[in-house]
Amino acid sequence: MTEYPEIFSITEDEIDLNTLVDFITLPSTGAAAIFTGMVRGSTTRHEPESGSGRTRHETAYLEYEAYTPMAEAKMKQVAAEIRARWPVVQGIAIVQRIGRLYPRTPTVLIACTAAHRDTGVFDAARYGIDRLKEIVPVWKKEVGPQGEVWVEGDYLPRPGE
Amino acid sequence: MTEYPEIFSITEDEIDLNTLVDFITLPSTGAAAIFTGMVRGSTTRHEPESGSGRTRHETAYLEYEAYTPMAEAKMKQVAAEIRARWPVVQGIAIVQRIGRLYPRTPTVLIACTAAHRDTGVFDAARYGIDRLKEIVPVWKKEVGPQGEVWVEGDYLPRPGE
Amino acid sequence: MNKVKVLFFATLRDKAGLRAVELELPPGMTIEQLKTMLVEKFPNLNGLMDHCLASINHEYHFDESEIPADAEIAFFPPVSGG
Amino acid sequence: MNKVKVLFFATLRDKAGLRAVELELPPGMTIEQLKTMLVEKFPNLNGLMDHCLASINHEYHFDESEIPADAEIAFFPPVSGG
Repeated sequence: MTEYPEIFSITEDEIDLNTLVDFITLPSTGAAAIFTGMVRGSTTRHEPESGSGRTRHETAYLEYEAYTPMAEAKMKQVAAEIRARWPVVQGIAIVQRIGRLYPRTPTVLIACTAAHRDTGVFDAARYGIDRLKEIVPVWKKEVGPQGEVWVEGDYLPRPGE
Repeated sequence: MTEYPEIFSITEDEIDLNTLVDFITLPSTGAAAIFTGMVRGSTTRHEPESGSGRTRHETAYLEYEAYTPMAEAKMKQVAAEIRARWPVVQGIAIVQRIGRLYPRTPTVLIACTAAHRDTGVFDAARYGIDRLKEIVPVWKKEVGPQGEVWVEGDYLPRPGE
Repeated sequence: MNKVKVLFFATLRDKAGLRAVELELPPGMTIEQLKTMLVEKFPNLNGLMDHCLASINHEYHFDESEIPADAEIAFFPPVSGG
Repeated sequence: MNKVKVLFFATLRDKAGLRAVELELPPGMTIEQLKTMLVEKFPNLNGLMDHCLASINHEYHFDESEIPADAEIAFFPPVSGG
């Protein structure tokens, strides 16, 4: 049984997609599905009560913080859940950038590799980002023209998660 | 209507994920789904007639060639098909690297951006790589211990494709 | 008595002005009892502890969990990373 | 007569030893007629033209398509990129 490459990281540094994908590429890898999330500087919200039906929401930057040792432990758990569901996944990278992050900046990456693209590798990456946003202890405060406000999560982990 | 960023490229240069994803990131972008394909150096094939049920197939390198102007035109068509199916997609990057490419090297990239990850952006990237492998005129010759052999495609485009 | 470390994150830390405290707890104390004790000791936490999440040694835990010796406990709102 | 350029890729170019030819074709000639003409002119193409794909000016075309003046035509096997 080969040990598959994994990287879990909470970092203040730029997320380097080239290096991360290379790290999880084996000689038998043929496909990588990668998700990155960015800071949105402007968000159009549908608000039926407003005249135009849309309002524009501006973000100057986000301030991310993490409970680092627990976040890394929960990233490992997300990877274990991915492997349980998609055993063909080879490498897994999960990275959350923290600190002050401006619009257009990648804040998070999930990447999964496999021999072929038709193995569920896309679903694996999608599952990874969904779970990260549920159980990995990271929080963000939004700073914009309207002041500072913590972004509220809504997922409540159950025992064993 | 904003003009959304698009990049279509047949190139002999390394595929730079950081630069490509940055190029298709708008101030309103919150998510990027990215697929990359790599040269597989070793492939395990299930062959029921062999004793072990598996044989190992080794590739020294792949030699890619493209009909470049038509390939770029067909990449544009793939992007138009993506936009017709997932109108929320913002930026699209489609890159095929050609020339002599060794195992572990990324050969192809499809990336799509959107405001949010639950917009079909993963499906859009998946669709993009599937279509590229059907209609974009690129071919590869595999070189390994057993000699040289052109990899056979099997998709036959219909009129209008 | 069990020595433990308690950490606060995000809104909890901001509003309570409390980043971390080291405490000595009677053996067998539960998360629920610790919350009550914290609100008594640090009145700024009043109202914040009811709906927060808790962890013991980097795993999610709930009101009935007992706190072991040398535990690292954290209280925080639902996560909002990504 | 229509001046056209014909390109060959992948197996077709390798096996026929032919990368590109410039030809003068009678107006109204179809892809099917061009294939026949090419096999007559370049016997090495014999057996290769039956199952290949064809394009005119970077769009896929089929046996019945007529070839316009100044066309760029290409013949190649099903694609295998990615």
